[in-house]
Amino acid sequence: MRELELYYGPQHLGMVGNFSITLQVEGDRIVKASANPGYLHRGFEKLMEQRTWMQNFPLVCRINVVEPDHMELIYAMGVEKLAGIEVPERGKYVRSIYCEMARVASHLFGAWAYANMLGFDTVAHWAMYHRDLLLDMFEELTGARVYHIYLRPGGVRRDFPDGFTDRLVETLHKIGGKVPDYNATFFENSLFRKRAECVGIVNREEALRMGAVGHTLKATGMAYDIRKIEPYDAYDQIDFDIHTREKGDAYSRLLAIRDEMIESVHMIFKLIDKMPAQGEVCTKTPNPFKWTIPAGDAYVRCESSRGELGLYMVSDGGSKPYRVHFNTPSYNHGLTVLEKALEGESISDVGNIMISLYVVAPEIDR
Amino acid sequence: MVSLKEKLLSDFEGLKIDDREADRLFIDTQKEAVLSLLSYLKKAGYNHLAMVSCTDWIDEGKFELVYIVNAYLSGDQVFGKKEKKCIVIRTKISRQSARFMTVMEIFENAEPYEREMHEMFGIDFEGHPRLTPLMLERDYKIPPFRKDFDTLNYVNNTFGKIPSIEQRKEGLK
Amino acid sequence: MDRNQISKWLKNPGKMAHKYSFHVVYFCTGCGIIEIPPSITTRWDAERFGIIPVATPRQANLFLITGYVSTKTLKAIIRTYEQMPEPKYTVAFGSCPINGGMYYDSYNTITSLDKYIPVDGYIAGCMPRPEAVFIGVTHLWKLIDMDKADGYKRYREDYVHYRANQEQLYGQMDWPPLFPVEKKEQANL
Amino acid sequence: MNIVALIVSPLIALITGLFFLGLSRKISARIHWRYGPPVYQPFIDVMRAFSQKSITHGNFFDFGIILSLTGTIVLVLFLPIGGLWALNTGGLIMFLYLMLLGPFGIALSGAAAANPNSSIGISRNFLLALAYEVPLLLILLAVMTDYNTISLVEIVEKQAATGMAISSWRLVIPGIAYFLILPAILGLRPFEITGAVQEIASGPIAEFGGKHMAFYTLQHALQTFVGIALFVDIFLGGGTLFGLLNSLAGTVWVDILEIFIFLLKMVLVLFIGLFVNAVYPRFRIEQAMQYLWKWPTLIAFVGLVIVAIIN
Repeated sequence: MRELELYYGPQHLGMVGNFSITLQVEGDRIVKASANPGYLHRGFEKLMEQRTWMQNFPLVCRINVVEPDHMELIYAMGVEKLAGIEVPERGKYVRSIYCEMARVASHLFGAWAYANMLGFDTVAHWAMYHRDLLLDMFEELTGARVYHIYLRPGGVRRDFPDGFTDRLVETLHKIGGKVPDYNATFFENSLFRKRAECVGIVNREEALRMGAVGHTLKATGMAYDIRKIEPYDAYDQIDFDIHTREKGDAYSRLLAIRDEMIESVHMIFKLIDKMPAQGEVCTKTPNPFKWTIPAGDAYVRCESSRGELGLYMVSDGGSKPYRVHFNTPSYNHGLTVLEKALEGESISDVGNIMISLYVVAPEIDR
Repeated sequence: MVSLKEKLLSDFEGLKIDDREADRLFIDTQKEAVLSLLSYLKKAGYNHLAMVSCTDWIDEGKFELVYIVNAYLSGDQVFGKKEKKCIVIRTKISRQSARFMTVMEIFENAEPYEREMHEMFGIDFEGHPRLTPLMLERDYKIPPFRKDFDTLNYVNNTFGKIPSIEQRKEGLK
Repeated sequence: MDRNQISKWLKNPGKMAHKYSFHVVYFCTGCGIIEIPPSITTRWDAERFGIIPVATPRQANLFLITGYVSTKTLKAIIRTYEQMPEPKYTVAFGSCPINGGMYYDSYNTITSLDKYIPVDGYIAGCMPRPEAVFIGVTHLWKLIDMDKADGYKRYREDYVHYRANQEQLYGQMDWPPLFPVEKKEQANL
Repeated sequence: MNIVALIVSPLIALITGLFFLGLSRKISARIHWRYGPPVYQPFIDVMRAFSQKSITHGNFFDFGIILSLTGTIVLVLFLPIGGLWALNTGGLIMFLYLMLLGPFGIALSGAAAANPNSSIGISRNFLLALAYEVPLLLILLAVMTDYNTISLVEIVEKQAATGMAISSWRLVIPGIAYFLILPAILGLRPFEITGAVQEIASGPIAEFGGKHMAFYTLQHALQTFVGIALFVDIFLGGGTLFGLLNSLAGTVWVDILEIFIFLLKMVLVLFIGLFVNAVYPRFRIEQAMQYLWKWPTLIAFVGLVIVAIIN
């Protein structure tokens, strides 16, 4: 059969984000796939070297548009580590709640993308609607829908408004009440299982070899989660489970995401219950225009909704970072794992596999 | 039980190890030792290469390559309570002849990172199968992440020099 | 909204049909794309006004350039724009396509989009909320009514200059000109 | 009568087909908790597409889409719409062959466009057609054997006398089989494989713009109409409704009312198809073929055997 070169993206309905894959296809089978990122490259790490420590917050959240909050968190953690700032107790809880909200919103976006990819309009619309409800909570808390810039070194920008937690719990109950509906129409739909099961298999050995993190690894039965291994913020104060699946295919990855989402909602409830009622949410930091941070380097990491998110930051003692390097989970998934997972699959499953690996293009390009 | 730091110090020469931080071990090493150090650590359980990074110390005329390895652990697994969770290996190479060995044989997922280093800093990794452009499509005289690359200057000289359509029209008359 | 005024439909059906049948190229050029799913789904439902995303530029007549444009993307944008059949409209999101916005000093994002392709309107905000997108569309309706959404006409007329700008950025382009370009007319600045 | 029917029946088919497209968008929107576009949205889309300049990829590109459209119009002429039919000479077998003309024309166009997505879409289109033609043939054979005729018009007339085919116990099994393949004929999910936008960028029509797109939309509307109308004609008794109109026999009203009832029945079928459409993702092509050759074929075969034994 004739080999054909097919450009999948960047202008393609099945492509979430500005990303492109060059496929060598033989009939309907993919012989070789090579990812072609860079459509969203803005040189963030270079730009951040030219802005002060505080000025970088508006930039850093724009690295990942789907889930900007963990980007803020990792950068704030890096600055805190270099400058030796401690976060007050209540601030830690607020941060954790905020990040778990972001995780739920991000996973709902993922559900939209996945459902949309398989032509599952109904579920896609529901998921996007429920994400919007959560974005409303973000808007109430931070004043913005997508880019919140809520975290800062030493804590958060402002405390929860009055009655916020009640409204948050109400919203989450509203979303959680629809989980049976989602299960019936989406996760346990026999046709959907036919599409997603045994597709894009990444087994444990391969996943470890290729440096997979997050739910790609959790779907192979490995409970690798930074929140457990190296607890930050308030995650060591509460109990939570890490849900794993065994098979490592697209379906297991999706179920791992679903379970993590439900667990996140429970975590928010636990965090709200345990949160100190009073107290500061932010440590005072020096005047941002004159703020210098002692020389040194730090590697910090947290668990974003797609897996381990790391930041290597170097300070030379000045008012600006000397070098910032983000290690984003999509980088590995999109460039190494995706290419391997696509080999031998059918063209119909390119989007399917890509979304199940949760590749977010701006995060790769930075 | 001998700690990892002591083991490393006895097995390798010329290591500078900083273990002040709670969960991190910073190792400064000669560039020759990096590959053997990485495979040693992989055997010791640090089987996940988190990232490869690079810092441009322009005043010293050196590039500092940074390899960060950690261990794949399951949630409740305890990895020798005293051991550090992340190891940061730093090594310096010359800025003029920026070349180094690829570590892909040890950690396969170093591939895109090294490709990016090649593109952004102009470091050649020997033995890397495809050092083709990853992100960028344009040619930059100086690789953009080097400290002597002035972005604002570049922007003004390329994008700023392009006239608007109105200016072009006036130029016609 | 004058979708129900039959007299207008009889007077100028083509224009009215363009107003109420925007088929959008689904091209995630930047971060503004994150607000497109909310605006085409349940909460805001752009399909009320006939706005739906379509798969290929050939079937489309509206191009939403959602945010900053990197040089690599610009190439794809120009190709996509040239593939769209006329009449076609372009709307850019946020401040980044206007003058670079917060990426004013980024070496890989262009600073003004309208040097390379014509833009009919800009929607302010980073990123524009779905409401802002809708307001942008209503403004586009007004522009179409007044015949001021003439980006595609400008592109045809001034193609020499647009092509010259594109070539100045990219050097030799790897696809032929859309409209005939006479070399002697080419102005070099 | 015939001259009128020759003009009126394609017109009815076109208008109702477009309305059905709009209606399906509206209904899906309501299932998605949305308000949805107006039902006349496809008319606006077609007008818009006609007013756009289109890019052609050679003569075959133009010829293919026109062949497809005319083929489908001819198909409509053979189809009794209530009491209205333009040509009653053709039989079901001929109908089956004409049904291939629509996909064939689009395939011709798509092939001329030389877009890799188009060629994948075309191969999927033919595979899918191949997959549903087998059970469809068995179903039609059962019906033809039972009514002892190959003429669509006679089938409808016999149903007018004896009641809907689907209510007779002999034909209920082929009816079920037809219903199972109906989404495949209409291109609804789970069989929305040919023009899967997220996978192959709307497949054969990836290069269609402007007037070509308008012609395609019209063809698609007609195709939808034909797919549903065939079901209504064969199994739901066409425009008859339990002999309710017998009292009006002989007047013009019967003709008009029959058309009306016919369309009503079509809407009903469309609704059920849309609900199926809303709760399923799409198949992969090989899964679709597996499914179509397994259950609908089996059921249709059983139905045919039963009918054959009885006659």
